[in-house]
Amino acid sequence: MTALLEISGLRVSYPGVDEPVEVVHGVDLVVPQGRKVALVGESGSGKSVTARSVLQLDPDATIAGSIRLGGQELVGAAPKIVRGIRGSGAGLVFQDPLTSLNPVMRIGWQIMQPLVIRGVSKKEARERGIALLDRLGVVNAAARFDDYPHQFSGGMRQRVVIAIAIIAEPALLIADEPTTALDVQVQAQVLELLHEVADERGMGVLLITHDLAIVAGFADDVVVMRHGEVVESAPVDELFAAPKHPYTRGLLGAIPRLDSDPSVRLTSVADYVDTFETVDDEPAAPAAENGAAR
Amino acid sequence: MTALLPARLRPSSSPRRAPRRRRRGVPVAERIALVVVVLIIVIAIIGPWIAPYDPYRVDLAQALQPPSAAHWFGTDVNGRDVLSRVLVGAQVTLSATGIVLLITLVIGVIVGTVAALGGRVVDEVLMRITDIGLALPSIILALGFAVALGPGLQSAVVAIAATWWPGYARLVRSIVRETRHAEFVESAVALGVSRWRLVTKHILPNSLDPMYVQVTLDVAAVMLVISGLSFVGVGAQVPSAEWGAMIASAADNVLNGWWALVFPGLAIAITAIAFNLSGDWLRVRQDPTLRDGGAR
Amino acid sequence: MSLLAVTEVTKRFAGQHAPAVDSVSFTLERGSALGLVGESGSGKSTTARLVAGLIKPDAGSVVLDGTELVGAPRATLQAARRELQFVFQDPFSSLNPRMRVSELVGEGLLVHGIERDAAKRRDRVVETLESVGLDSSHLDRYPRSFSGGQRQRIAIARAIAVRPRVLICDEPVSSLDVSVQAQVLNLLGDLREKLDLALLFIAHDLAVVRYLCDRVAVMNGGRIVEIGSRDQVYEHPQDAYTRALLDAVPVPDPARERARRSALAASRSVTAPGVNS
Amino acid sequence: MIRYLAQRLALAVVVLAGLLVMAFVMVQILPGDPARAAAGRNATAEQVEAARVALGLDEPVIQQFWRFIGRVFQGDLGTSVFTHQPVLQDIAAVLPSSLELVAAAMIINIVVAVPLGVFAAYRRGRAADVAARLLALLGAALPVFWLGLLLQLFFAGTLKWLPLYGQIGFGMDVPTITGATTIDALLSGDPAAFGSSLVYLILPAITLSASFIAVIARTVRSSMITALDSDYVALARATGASEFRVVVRHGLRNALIPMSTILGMQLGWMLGTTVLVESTFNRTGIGAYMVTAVLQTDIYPVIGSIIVIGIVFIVTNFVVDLLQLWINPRLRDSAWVRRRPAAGIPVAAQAGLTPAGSVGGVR
Repeated sequence: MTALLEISGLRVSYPGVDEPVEVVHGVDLVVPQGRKVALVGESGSGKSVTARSVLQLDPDATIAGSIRLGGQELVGAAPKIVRGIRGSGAGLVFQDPLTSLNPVMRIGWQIMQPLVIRGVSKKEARERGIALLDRLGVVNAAARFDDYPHQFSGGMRQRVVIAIAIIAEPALLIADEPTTALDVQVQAQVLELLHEVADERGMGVLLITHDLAIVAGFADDVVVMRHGEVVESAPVDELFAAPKHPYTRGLLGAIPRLDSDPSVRLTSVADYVDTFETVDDEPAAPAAENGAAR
Repeated sequence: MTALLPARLRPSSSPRRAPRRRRRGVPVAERIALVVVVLIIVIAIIGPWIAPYDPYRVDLAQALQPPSAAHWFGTDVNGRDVLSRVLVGAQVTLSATGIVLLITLVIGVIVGTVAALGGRVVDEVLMRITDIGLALPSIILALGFAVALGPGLQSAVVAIAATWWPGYARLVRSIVRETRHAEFVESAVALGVSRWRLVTKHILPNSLDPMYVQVTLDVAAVMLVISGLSFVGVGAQVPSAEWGAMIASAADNVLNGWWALVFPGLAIAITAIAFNLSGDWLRVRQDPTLRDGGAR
Repeated sequence: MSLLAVTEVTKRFAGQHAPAVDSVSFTLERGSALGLVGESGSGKSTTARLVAGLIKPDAGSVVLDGTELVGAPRATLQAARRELQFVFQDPFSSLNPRMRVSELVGEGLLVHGIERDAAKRRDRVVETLESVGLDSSHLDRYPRSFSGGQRQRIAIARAIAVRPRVLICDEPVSSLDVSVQAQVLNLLGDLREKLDLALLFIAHDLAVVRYLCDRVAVMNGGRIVEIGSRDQVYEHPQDAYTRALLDAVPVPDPARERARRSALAASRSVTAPGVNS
Repeated sequence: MIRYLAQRLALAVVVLAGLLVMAFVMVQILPGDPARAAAGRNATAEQVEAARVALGLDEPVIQQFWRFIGRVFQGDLGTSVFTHQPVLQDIAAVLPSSLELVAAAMIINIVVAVPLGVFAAYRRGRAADVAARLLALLGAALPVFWLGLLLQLFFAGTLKWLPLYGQIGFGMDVPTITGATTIDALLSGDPAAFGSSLVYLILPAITLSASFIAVIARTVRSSMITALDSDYVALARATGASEFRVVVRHGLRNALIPMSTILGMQLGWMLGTTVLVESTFNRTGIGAYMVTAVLQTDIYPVIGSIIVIGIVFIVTNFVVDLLQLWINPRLRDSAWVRRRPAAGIPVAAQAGLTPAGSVGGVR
């Protein structure tokens, strides 16, 4: 198994008030060819920042360390190289299908775009777009190809977003909370679809999520992040059967599940590790002062 | 306690660009602007006492003197000291502006609140009235009022106030409507809070902040209309030291008495810039996404 | 007699074809917890607001402890609000940003004339804060200096300060992180027991409802499609929609999920591609 | 789509009706006696009375109002006491010159403001952004007429590059065909006159556009920033689209929606601001015509001008509403329009804090 994506010692920082603030502190992560890796963490864990730094989409971010995609080093690479891998090296699916489509552009145009900018003829791009949309379960794909995003439901929009992400046949798909905004039934459909499409095309998947339950059915490997660091990474069965890190144990114990005894009290992460609830707008010092979560 | 960090990592966990220009406290330009605003208000109050000459005394022998030690801003075509007139004019221009904004604010808040909290019919009627007010530039409507009331600063003030309030009513209405549907207001209703307490304690305090900003920003806009009306001869009349009227009387001598034109205009421009910058600063400060810690 | 009886409540919003809530009926017993689950747009939040009197229903009746609330005079409704309190989904927008914690939590005591004396009111506020895991050091702070979990505790304190008998919670944990969510769920369970509270708990997460509630109502398209005890609904769902919903819920257990996927794939190969919505 | 159109049309009609009511009320509250004014200074009491009956002033107010409306729809806006011409005829003679000025200013406005706004958004916090902010600040603060005079002082007085004021060079004359000097010069096939009239148009047009540029630049900047920060732009980038494609096809296309609304309103406001600019530059036009009329207490030209400018405003904004249909596909979906909470309010007013005051120029 060769590594498709190899992140090592990744540090990401943003310009702060006085000095840059580091939000990802040396993350190591590997996505092998054709495998599905879940990057799990709560808000503020840096999981999204880590995933996005692969495509270097945030011009404000300062990235250090190493990100190799298919052997190609991306940190410090020329903008042209980075742009070259966007779409065809790695595709991206966002959390909110309502905001990730351009409201004034026809969805067909948006699906074709990755191909058209790579020199594929419009006719062929259109055919491939319709075929892909059809494959993704959009009924009457040819007729709906020229619709606008607001004419689609949330679940359908997310399929369109997936089509945009994979039409240029990337080797890696980065899915950033792809189902968080969806209802549970649609979530199941979309996850299943991602699963199938990834297997068909032999794509590696990096799934970013806060939901350990969907990880169980989707991922081969799991990486758990907290406060910008990786606390544990293991194959999925191992992680769920015998979580090593107390934080992971805390997370697992905090999830209400359909197959557990409801009279057993949920545990909380705080029962396992020292926590303070991060306070928005007031990190460091005030958070300590507020540290009253129990 | 300013921190960009958590804001970009918040719920969607998609890093958004945080506004770049954020520093501790008040930025330099805005700090200067606040000082200038205070200075201008002080001048508007004590102007007549610090003016070196009688701003209205005509002395044709002294006409169109360039700036000098005796007359820092020179003299106008009637030999009046421009500096004295600018100082006294501050009072004329700013008090007229203040009166317009006060009337506007009162009408706007009342109409806007009634429209937002009253029934659908009330809302519809009031808003259609404001539509008409907004469909025409103030200065055009003000000309209409001026022809009805006769030229003069008072009629200019009445005219502008009469045409300016719809914008405020619109603003108040939209903010109050938004606040009314905020979850904390619903929460107060669910708690059993009385209607009066709901409006005075929950809705209005959370609605009026943008109004202060708007008033600050509008000082410049209203001042420009007043001086514009005076400039074309519809507002303040001849001997008045209103800044726009001063520019009007200097306009015929653009080429041989620039100072009589430049200084009152600078007074308008500086006042407008200072108020606008202060307003911008207020706006940034009250924007909840930008607001820093610290209870008020 | 039930503490709260909702009968045939219907609400259609202007400009919409179908009613948002369509003849919904249920009862809530003293000290019990009823979960109202459904997907977005199922009408569950509207139902909660109708029961709380925040929206007026087009038809139907809501009887709280023998008193009809629909069409009741203001004073009756006002009195009922002391018994029936509400916790909102988003603790970032449901607390007035200009009020201190002491005012927020004490407001109910003030407006219902329960504790007119300021010092005594303050004591009650502190007592309530302590019951939700906060303390008197938080009294003079504004909501913005608290985290999401803490704010939701404040919102709960605000609601229970007047000692209501019914607490309506509209998705109270859906905007919180998993670890904080567990704490708030446990807090609600504890309070229910301690204060003999009846809970009407609205959620989209079936597992959360299962953890907290002893009875469950499943909503779809404005109607209750199935209602019953926890075991009944979760173990032996009668309605097809309920079953589909339950099937879609992921479980944090890799082996089970794999089994479910292969079962799904088997059934998929027989029938046409899934629902398109 | 039908719903949207009906909504916008209804709004336009309501505003027009309100405008007419207001104009009528203004005539009613005017001091002095229109009958006496019509009869002339030295008229006898009988003559005044006759004029009153002739003007219908003895009838009830409601009846007078309907007569007023009827006259307006027949194009009768009254007669100017001073020019002794029907007001509509006067306005028809001067309006094209104003429109010519407004068109020139609008071109400058768009050509300068749009690129500036785009650059300011793209290079946030850097030179282009600072320039845009500075321009916005000055645009909102410099009195239009003062700016005009300063430009005269500098470009005509000191540098002597451009003429001080007027419509066309001394000694040149073009026949009045449309009333807009540049077009008349072009129509009469006189290139020298055309060049001269263009040169005379430069300073007034710059002056008129100054305060409007700032607003458009700011609008474009803020909607571009919203677009550039959005997920769909991130997604476009993530598919490997070039920066140009991202900025222009994704960003600018979305920025057009608020921009077109504000440009539409600005056209009306610019026509209003000609009051100040035409006075400063001694040009003919509806602004100058109004000022003269006000100073002579000549009622009907003022009211007539208000009606005409109001109609221009209403028509422009309706056209912009139609244009929005093309730019914003969501408006073609009646369900979406219905769901949109405040469909009756111009997008500009919904966009931010500032209501119409942010449109620029002198309100």
